[in-house]
Formats: sequence, C-alpha cells, structure tokens
Amino acid sequence: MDTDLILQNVLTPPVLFFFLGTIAVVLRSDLEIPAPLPKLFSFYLLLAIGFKGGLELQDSGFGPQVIQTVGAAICMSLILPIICFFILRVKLDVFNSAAIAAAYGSISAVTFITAESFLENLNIHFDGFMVAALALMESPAIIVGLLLVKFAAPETRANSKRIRWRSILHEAMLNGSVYLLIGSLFIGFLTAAHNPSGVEKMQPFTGKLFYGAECFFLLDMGIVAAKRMPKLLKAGSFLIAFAIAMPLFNAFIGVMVAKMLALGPGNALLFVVLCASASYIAVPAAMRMTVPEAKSSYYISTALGLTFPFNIVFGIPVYMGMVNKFIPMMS
Amino acid sequence: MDTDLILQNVLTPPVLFFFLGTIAVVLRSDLEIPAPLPKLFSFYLLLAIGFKGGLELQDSGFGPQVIQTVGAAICMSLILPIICFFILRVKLDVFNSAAIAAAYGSISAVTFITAESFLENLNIHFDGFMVAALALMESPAIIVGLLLVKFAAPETRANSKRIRWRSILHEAMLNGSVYLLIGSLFIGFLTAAHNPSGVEKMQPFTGKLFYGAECFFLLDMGIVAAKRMPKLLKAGSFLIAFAIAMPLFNAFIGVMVAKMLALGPGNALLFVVLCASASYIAVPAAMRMTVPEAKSSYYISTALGLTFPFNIVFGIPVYMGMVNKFIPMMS
Amino acid sequence: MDTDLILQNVLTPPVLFFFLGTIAVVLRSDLEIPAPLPKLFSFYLLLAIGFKGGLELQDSGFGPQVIQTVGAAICMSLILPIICFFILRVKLDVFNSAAIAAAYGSISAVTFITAESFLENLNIHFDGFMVAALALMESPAIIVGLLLVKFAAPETRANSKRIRWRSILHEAMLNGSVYLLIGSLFIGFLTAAHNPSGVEKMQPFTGKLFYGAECFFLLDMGIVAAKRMPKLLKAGSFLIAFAIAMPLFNAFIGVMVAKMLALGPGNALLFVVLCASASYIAVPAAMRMTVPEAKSSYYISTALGLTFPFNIVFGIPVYMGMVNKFIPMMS
Amino acid sequence: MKRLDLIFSDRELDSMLKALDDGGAPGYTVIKHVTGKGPQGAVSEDMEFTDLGANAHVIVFCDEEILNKLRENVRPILNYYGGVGFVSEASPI
Amino acid sequence: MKRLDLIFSDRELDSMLKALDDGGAPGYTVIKHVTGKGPQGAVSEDMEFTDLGANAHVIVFCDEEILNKLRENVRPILNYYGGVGFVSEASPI
Amino acid sequence: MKRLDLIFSDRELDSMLKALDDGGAPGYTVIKHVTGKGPQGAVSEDMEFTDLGANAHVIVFCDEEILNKLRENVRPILNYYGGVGFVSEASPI
Ligand SMILES: Nc1ncnc2c1ncn2[C@@H]1O[C@H](COP(=O)(O)O)[C@@H](O)[C@H]1O
Ligand SMILES: Nc1ncnc2c1ncn2[C@@H]1O[C@H](COP(=O)(O)O)[C@@H](O)[C@H]1O
Ligand SMILES: Nc1ncnc2c1ncn2[C@@H]1O[C@H](COP(=O)(O)O)[C@@H](O)[C@H]1O
Ligand code: NA
Ligand code: NA
Ligand code: NA
Repeated sequence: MDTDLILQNVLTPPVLFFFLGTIAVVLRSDLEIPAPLPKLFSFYLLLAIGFKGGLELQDSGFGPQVIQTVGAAICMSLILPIICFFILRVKLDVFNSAAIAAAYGSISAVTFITAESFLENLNIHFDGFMVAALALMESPAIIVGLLLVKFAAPETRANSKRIRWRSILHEAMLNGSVYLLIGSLFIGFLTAAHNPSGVEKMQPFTGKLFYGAECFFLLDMGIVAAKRMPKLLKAGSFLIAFAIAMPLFNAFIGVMVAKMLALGPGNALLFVVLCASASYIAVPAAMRMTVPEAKSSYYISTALGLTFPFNIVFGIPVYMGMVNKFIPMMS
Repeated sequence: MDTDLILQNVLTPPVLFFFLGTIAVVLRSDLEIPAPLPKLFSFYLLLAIGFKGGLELQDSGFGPQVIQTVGAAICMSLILPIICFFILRVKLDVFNSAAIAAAYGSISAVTFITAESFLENLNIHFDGFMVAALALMESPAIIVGLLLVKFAAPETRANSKRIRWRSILHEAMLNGSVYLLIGSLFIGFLTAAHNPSGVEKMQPFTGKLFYGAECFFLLDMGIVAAKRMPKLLKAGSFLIAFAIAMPLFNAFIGVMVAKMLALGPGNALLFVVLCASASYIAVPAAMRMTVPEAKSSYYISTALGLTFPFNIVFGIPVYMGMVNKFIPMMS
Repeated sequence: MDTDLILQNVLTPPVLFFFLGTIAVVLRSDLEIPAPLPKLFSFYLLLAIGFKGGLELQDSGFGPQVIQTVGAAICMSLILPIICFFILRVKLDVFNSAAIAAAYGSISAVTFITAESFLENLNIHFDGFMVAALALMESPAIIVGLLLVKFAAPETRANSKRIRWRSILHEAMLNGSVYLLIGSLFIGFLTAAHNPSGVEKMQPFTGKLFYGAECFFLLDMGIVAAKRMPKLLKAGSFLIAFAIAMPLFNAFIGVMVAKMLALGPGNALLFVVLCASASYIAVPAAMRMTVPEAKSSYYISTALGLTFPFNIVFGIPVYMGMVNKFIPMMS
Repeated sequence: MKRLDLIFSDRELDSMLKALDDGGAPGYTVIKHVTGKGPQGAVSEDMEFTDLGANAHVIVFCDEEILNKLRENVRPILNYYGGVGFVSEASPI
Repeated sequence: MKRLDLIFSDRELDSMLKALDDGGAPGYTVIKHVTGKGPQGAVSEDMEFTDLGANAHVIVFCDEEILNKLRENVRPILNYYGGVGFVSEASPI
Repeated sequence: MKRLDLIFSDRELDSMLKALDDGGAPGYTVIKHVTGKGPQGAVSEDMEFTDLGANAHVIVFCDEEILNKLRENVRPILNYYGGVGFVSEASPI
C-alpha cells in the first residue's frame, strides 16, 4: 500500500518537477534558475501559505485542539533536537552535533507545502492552523541548539565565542523568512476578520497560482539538492544514515503524539512532516553566526542534500502510511 | 467618520503588507526583496493599470468630461509645483526648492493604485480615464521645476550647468516607467477596439493577479520607505512638516477643483490623490541630471520617506472624507 | 487578404507589446527589463507550453499523423540547414555559413508561441503534439551545422579546433532551455495520464497566465531585437536580404511538406513557422563553443535582429495566407 | 600597463562607455547593480526600482598613453555627476 | 593611496560597513551576489534563496593612515566569520 | 603576493574554475552577470536570457609560484574561447 502512495506522490507535477531539476544536475544540463528568482518563489510561497493559514485560523478560532496541537508542535521542536544531539554525539563533536540537531528540530516549509499538496491530491482534509505550528516551530530549535552548545561545549571555548543571546534571539525570531511567514499569517487573520472582499481579491494570487509556483520552486530545489548531495557523500556514511533514519524516527514519534492529540489523518500527516523535516533556512543562518566551529557543509548538506529529497519523494507517502496504520480513521 | 475610513483602509491586505515591510525595518529583521524583483512588480503594476485604463478609455471615449478632467490634471501638475516652490523657498535654496517642488507636482503611481483598491473595497465607482490623467501628470512638473531653476537661479550658475532642454524633455517624457504606462494605455485602447478576445485573455494577468502583486510590492515599499525615514529626520523639521502639510494642502485644492469639474466621488478621490502624491520615480531621475546642486536625499526622502507612507495610510481615507464633505453625493 | 491578416496580427497585445519594446529603443527611452527577469519569463513560457503540449499529447496519443508530422519536422531541421549553407557560401566562409545555417535549421520557441496565439485569436484549431515537433527540432540542426564544418572546412583547421562530439551532443541535447521544454512535455504527459487533479491545479499557472506573460516577454524581445538591428546593418546587405528571404523560402518548403502531410490549417501554420524561424538560444551557445571562427554577431543578429521581428509581425500572417492558398480547407 | 577603476551612477553608463570608446579604450568590463558610499552620499539597492538605479563599476586595462586620453574624457563626467576613478598598475597575464 | 579589497559573507555586510565608517573610510563600493571559494569552502549562488546568502565584495580606496585604522576594525570580523582582505596600490585618476 | 583578474564568458566558468583548482589556487572570487567589450566584440545584459549568458569576472589572490601554474592552465581557455587576464601586486591585509 505504501508503494501505491509513493507512486501517487511521485506522479504529481511538483514531485516530477523536483525530479526534473535533479536529473538536470545528474546529466549535467546547464539548466539553472538564476538568483534572485528562487527567492521570489520562496517569498511567494511563504506569503501565500501564511495568508491562507491566517484566513483559516480566523475561521477555526483558537479552540482547545488548536492550542494543544500548536503547543505540542513547539514541544517537539524543543525535544527532538535533544534526541538528535545524543545520537549525533556518537560520532561528531559538540558543535557539529548541536548545529545538526537544531536543523532537525526545526522545519522545512517546502516539505510542509508538498505534504499539503499531497493531501489535497488525495482529498484528505487538513486545517489551516497547522501553518501556525509550522511558523512557531522554526525558531525554538535554534535556542535548544545553542543551549546544547553552552552546556556541552568544552570549557576551553574562547570567550570571543560567548553566546550573545540578544543577537541570537533576534536572528531566530526575525529571520526574513520566518518573519514573512508569521506576518502573512497575521495579515490573513486580520483580513478574514475585517475585510472579506480583500480575501476574495487575494485568492487568484495566493490560491490559484500556488500550485504552479510550487512546481517552479521545486524544480529549483531539485537542482540545489542534487548539487548538494556530493558534499554529503564526502561527509561519510554516518551522516548519510542519519539523514534518512532520523526523519523516520522523528516521524514515528510524531505519529505517536498525533495519535495522543487525536488529530485527523490530514493534520496528523502535517504534524508528522513537521517533526520529520529539517531546516535549511533559518537554522543554518543562525548556526553560522553562533557556532562557527560547526561545519556548515555538514548541517546544510544533511538537511538539504538528503533529508529534503527523501521526505519529498518517499517520506511523505511513507508517513501517510504510518498515519493510516496507527491512527484509526474516523472522518 | 474619518477614523472609520482610516481603519477600513488600514485593515486591507495592501496596507497591512506595507506595515509588515515597515515593521521589518523597525525590528531590524533581515527581510529584503532583492533587486530586480521590486522592478518586476513595479513594471507589472504599470503595465496592468495602463492596459486596464486603455480598455476603459476605449469604452468611455473622449467625451467633454474626460478632456476636462485630464486637462485640469495637467494644469494642476503645472500650478502646484509653483506654490510648493514659494513655500519651500522660505527655508531652502532655489535648487532644492525647485527639485522638491517638481516631485510634489508630479505623482506616485503606487499611491494612485492603492487609492483605486480603496475605492473598490468601498464599492465606489471610478473611471478608467483617470489613468490617463495619471500618465500625463508625471512629466509636466519636471519642466516647471526646471523653468523655476532657470528663472530663479543665481546669475552665477556655471555655464556647464546650462539646461539642455532636449535631453531633459527626453528624460521627462521617455523615462522607462512613464513610457511603459503610456504605452500600455495605448495598447489597452487599441486592443479593446480591435481584438476583444485579446482583452479577455489578458484579464487573468492584468486583472486577477493585480491585487496580490500590489500587496507584494507594497511590502517592498514599506521596507524602502522605512529605510528612508531616518534620512528625512536628519533633514530637519521644516521638511518633515512640509512632507505632511503639503499633501494636505494640495489635496484641498484638488477637492475644490474636483468639485468645479463635478466629478463623482470615486474620480474625485483619484484626482485628489494625484494632486497630493509626490513622485519618487521620474522626477528624481530628471532632477539628478539637471539640477545636480539639489540634494537627492532631500527630494527623495520627503516624497518616499514620509509623504508616500502618509498618503497610503492616512491620506487616502482623509481625502475621501474631504471629498464626501465637500462634494455632494449624487450617484 | 494578407494585409487583413497582418493587421489582425499586429493589433493583438503580444505584437503590440513587441512594438512597444522596439519603439522604446528607437526613441532611446531608458526602459529595460533587467536580468534575470527575461529568463524568468522565458523559463515560464517553456515550462507552460511544454506542459500543455504534454497534456494534449496524452490525449491524442502517438497515432500515425503524430509520428509522421514530428518525423517530417526533424527531417526539415536536417535538410534546411544544408540548403541555407549553400546559399550562404555565395558570400561567406565555411564557418560563418555553417553557423548561420544551423540557426535557420533550428527553431524559435517564442515565434512558435506567437503563432499559437495568432491561431487562437482566429479560432483555428491546432494540436498539442506540434510542441513535440518544436522540442525535437531544436538540436538536430546543430549536428548538421557541425558536420558541414567538418566536411567543408579547410584542411588547415587547427587540431585544437577538432570537433569534440561528446561535448557537442551534450550541449545540443541538454541545453537548459531545450531540457526544460522536453522535461515539461514529459511531465505534462505523465500528469495527464496519472493525476487529472494535478492538471486542473496547474491550469491557472500554465494556462490562464500565459497570454500576459507572453506579452511581457515580447516587450523585452522587442527591446532586444531593436538593439540588435544596428549590428545586422553593419553586417551588410547580403545578410539582411538573407534574413528575410530565407524564412520565406523555408516557409514555402514548409507549406509544401505540410500539404503532403495533409495537415489541417492550424498545424500547417505551426509547421511552417518551425521551418521559417531561426534559433537564437541553443544554437548560438553551441556554435560559440564549437565554431569559434564564426562571428557570433552574424548568427545572432540575423536570427534575432531581423528574422525574429519579421516573423512575429509579417511572417506569421503571410504564412497563414500561404497555408490558406495552398492547402484546401476541410475543417 | 594600467588598470582604471571607475565607479559612478549607472544612469551615466552609456555616456561613460562612449567616452571610453572615443578615448580608444581597447576594452572594458562593466559590473552593474553595485552600491556604495562616497562624497555624495550612499547608494543602496533599495532605490534600484526607481529609475535612479545603482552604481556601475567599470574596469579598463590599457596602456599608459591611452589612459591619458581616457582621463580627459572621463573627468568631465565625474565632475558633473559625481563618481570616482582610480588608477593602478597591471600587466597582461 | 591604497586599495583595499574585502570579500566575506554578505550576512556580515552591515557590520563590516559600520567598521569601515567608524574607521574613517572616505567611501566604499559594494558588489553583492558574489560567489567563490576560500579556506572555509565554496559559496554558490544556489544558496542565495536560503538566508545564508552569498559573498559581498567591498572595495575601499583610501590613504595609508586610514587603511591602518580600517585594518584594525576589519580584522576581528574576518577572524570570527571568515573572509579575506587584500591591499594594493592605487592613485586617484 | 599577486592578484589575477580574469574576464571571460560565463559559459566557460566551470572549466576555468577547474583550471584554477587544478593549478592550486588557494581561493577565488566570482562575479557573474558582468558585461563589457573586448577584442571579440561587446557582451550585453540583453543576451543573458539566451543561454549565451554574460561574462564572469574571476579574481584570485595567490603567491607568485602558484600564479605561474595558473597562467599555464588558464591561457589555453582564454586562447580558445576569448577573454582576458591581468596580473597586479597585492598583499594580505
Ligand atoms: N573612497 C572610495 N572607495 C571606494 N568606492 C568609492 C569611494 N568613493 C566613492 N566610491 C564609490 O563611488 C560612488 C559614487 O561616488 P559619489 O557619487 O562621488 O559619492 C559611490 O557610491 C561609491 O560606490
Ligand atoms: N585567495 C583568494 N582569492 C580570491 N578570493 C578569495 C580567496 N580566498 C577567499 N576568497 C573569497 O573570500 C570568500 C570568503 O572566504 P572564506 O575565508 O573561505 O570564508 C570566499 O568565498 C572567496 O569568495
Ligand atoms: N582592455 C580591457 N579592459 C577591461 N576588460 C576587458 C578588456 N578587454 C576585454 N575585456 C573584458 O573581457 C571580456 C572578454 O573579452 P573578449 O576577448 O572580447 O572575449 C570582454 O567582454 C570584457 O568584459
Ligand atoms: Na523537524
Ligand atoms: Na502631486
Ligand atoms: Na527553422
């Protein structure tokens, strides 16, 4: 049954365009999406999911399920990096372990978006408030990562490397992408409440265009991820294994928590995807600044070069299979 | 009643995205829309309002009201800079006064667009020919600015600074943005007459997408304006007061003229907004070239750093209030 | 009757925007579409026609007419460059002749797109499989061009200039634009077969937006072509005559072949346009690399500076006239 | 051989390149979308969407005699509109 | 007169420019979206969409005394975050 | 220490960077989307949408011995495809 879901996932335009990008690199085609076009699509997608999430949050209100789910999501982004850290410490030093752990505690918005498209394709319902979970899971993992460095780093760490909490918190909360996502969520929320005609007029931009823009962006992500993969291979088999096993493990924990929260299958999948995905946006930027001892090629290449493609292609349908298995249908 | 209108204006997506951009700068988020993406949105908006204006101009034809209104608009762009000039001369030299005066005689297309969205939101009718007024008001103020320099500048002005009228007229009329707007107006006009199916096929691009693209562009404008504001503060309180009082004064004159022209409330508001807004596109480019003695930070920062945000947030609803007060409803 | 068709062609938004770009250069307006925005539109158009072509190819299947037409198209791209070569040899050396010949054997996707819009405007049916012909005609002419160099070049050609077939084939088949077009065709084909809801969700992006994006891109093409024209004038009257006569001649051959293939008028026009148009994308890139003796300003300026505008404005309607004359209507 | 670096508003790019061509520059390299700060204030990427644009950075490698001709052609433009120019030593590879 | 070339991650651009201003640089030119390779590995255009960005290349023409002040201000940033700086001779046009 | 400036079509960027890596360059900086004019004619931003692209400007700071190795690796590429290279003096900050 999972193979069926995988096939259904793979034969959708977003995933096919992702492959098109990957294959371009493998065949050494000179196809490339020049900067800053990827940024345009990235901003567009964040703005659009934020706005749509805000609209639906206005509809659903802040009922107990919303609060519980978002709260649980934040907890996950605090707990998962700690687990990751101890697994990584088996082979890596404190700095690299903490930086990678932070990436895996945080989330990937594009993976989330692809999971939403997957659900829409299967006509499975999910709620807009999950976007709030997405937005709020980006930053906490950064803080945990830095606390891990603070408490586990060798005493000899140079004073110049002392953690400047203010600038870190700033970096974590006010990173451009996180800020745009949260801001658009607010705007969607306010617009839904006060200006219904504004909602309607945004719809062609934020709604109709979304799927195509997602395809275009995944084409670029395919190129970028495929270019990253060789760097991961150089990093050795431990990190390769980690980049696949860790998402599966995090997903499993995610499924259990989703079951406890009594989420429907759609919300459950999104919750699991948040747990299983790893950040290559806000986290690397913060880690580079605060843990310069960690190799950026490690934390970026694991998250972007392997975990991301794995999730897009196999992860999402596999997690759906897990959700279907562990969470009894009711809708 | 005005506070009501202000609130209704502020709670629409375009204005909220403008705030989002402003707040990003205030909080020192690293959100920025990299070049040339703002140019993409700017060109798109000019192309789309030009095209739509052309369509409607074809519908309405060149009746007496169209001719009168457009003629009055051009007159305003010739008279207002002279008034501004004498007010500015109180504190500033001839060069700076003329350059700033030219900016305030000219218009801001984005302010106009935001006013159109405001009217649509309130379901108030306006006519496409107002776009023609917009297009034709951009350049004349530049000529007036230069005439002011020519006649008021000290005799000692270096010969090398002699006004080269040919290149100035060229700059004023054939500035890329002005040219694109006027060209798109023509194309809309011709298409509506000869190719109705072309009109329909343009609609998803120029019509449906417009509101979202406006939001995205205003996000960037929020960032840009907020970065400009500190420069205005340095320029001193006279220019700060000018950047708010002058639009109000120009708006008042605009309302009176609109009343004389017997414009409906929608067209009246757009007319007033044209009078009250200041240019930060064609005019600065022309002034830099021909009045190098003027400080560009003055004329850009007043127009972009204060008058623009003021108009977007407060000006438009306040002017609507003025229109409602002085022009008796009839529609 | 042809003048009627020409007028009908000229008064559509895409062609009018093309003129707007051209006139901007003539009047020396500073309007320019900064890089990489033209690339964005170029990629978008390739992705969209590829995807739509793939959908329709899924519908039509690979019947004998599809195979025959696509096969004939490939043959044209092998034969036409040889004819061009011998004509060019009258005045030019082997290297320049071969490079220009390759350009004219290959195709221009934007000309094809404009021809599709022209047909849609006249409500004349055409088939999606013609996009497959477009995609497959891009590369073979490159190979022919190089074979011409190989067999006709003076014995004295330096060894260092020996043709490295592997990298050439790579360049020819895996050029970014060709790759994106063919890839999108595949994706459209697969999506239509396996994911009908994906097709529907792509529609606003690849379908509705297309016409507007085409206009924007043609605005840029107008600028680029007009800037190229002076370089062509410098190249002399032989190349100027060639750039207009050759497309007409190739079109005539195209009409005859289309008649033999019993194509309907829509498909026939597209077939003719493929024959008559010349490449300024994949071919110049390949020629620069493999025939450095040829002047790039020759092969780019003829294809882009004259043949392209000629086809967009006059060629397409003239070819339609030829099709109407030589191919008896039946639809 | 000399290297000339010119930095100025890209609105003057066309006239500057004409001045270089007229002065006999054997070639030049142009970097657009450059920002910076100088005697006339700061130029930032933000303003590129207005038609004021950003700076252009033009590099010319040429012989000393040509440099002297270029100097003459280039100075009036820098004096009128602002912008800076610097010379250093270089040799062909 | 001296020419200073600094190349480093554009995330440090603001603090670097502040360091230059504080050191009394008479001006500077900034080229963004620059890529490259150095002791800390390669920086590619691909990653610009993440908020890691690319490199910035900053050029300062200044007198020798100012250069010494700039050196002091700039070194700690390059040491902490990576990036390189090189000095050469130049003279105003 | 030496500074090497290479300017050539960005279609050759990959092979040029490989040549530099092979020659032992300690690092390099790449500016893409550069235009200009040289013996082989003008390269303009207009043509970037075709796959011909624009120029790339590559800067290498390295020691003299390495420069000699780079020279050997780089020359064949410049000779075949066009492009220019210039050397000047520099010292680390
Ligand atoms: N000392 C300097 N070092 C490097 N670049 C400079 C310097 N002075 C000016 N510039 C550049 O030249 C541009 C134009 O200068 P200006 O218009 O004279 O203020 C500035 O925006 C800077 O990019
Ligand atoms: N030897 C060099 N020559 C030219 N550019 C260099 C050199 N070393 C480093 N760079 C540039 O400086 C950037 C930062 O270097 P890094 O110290 O690796 O962070 C690199 O990405 C290159 O763009
Ligand atoms: N004398 C020069 N000074 C500065 N840049 C040059 C010079 N000659 C050539 N270039 C640059 O090198 C590129 C390639 O030159 P070419 O040999 O014509 O292919 C040109 O497009 C220019 O950007
Ligand atoms: Na996660
Ligand atoms: Na005004
Ligand atoms: Na052809």
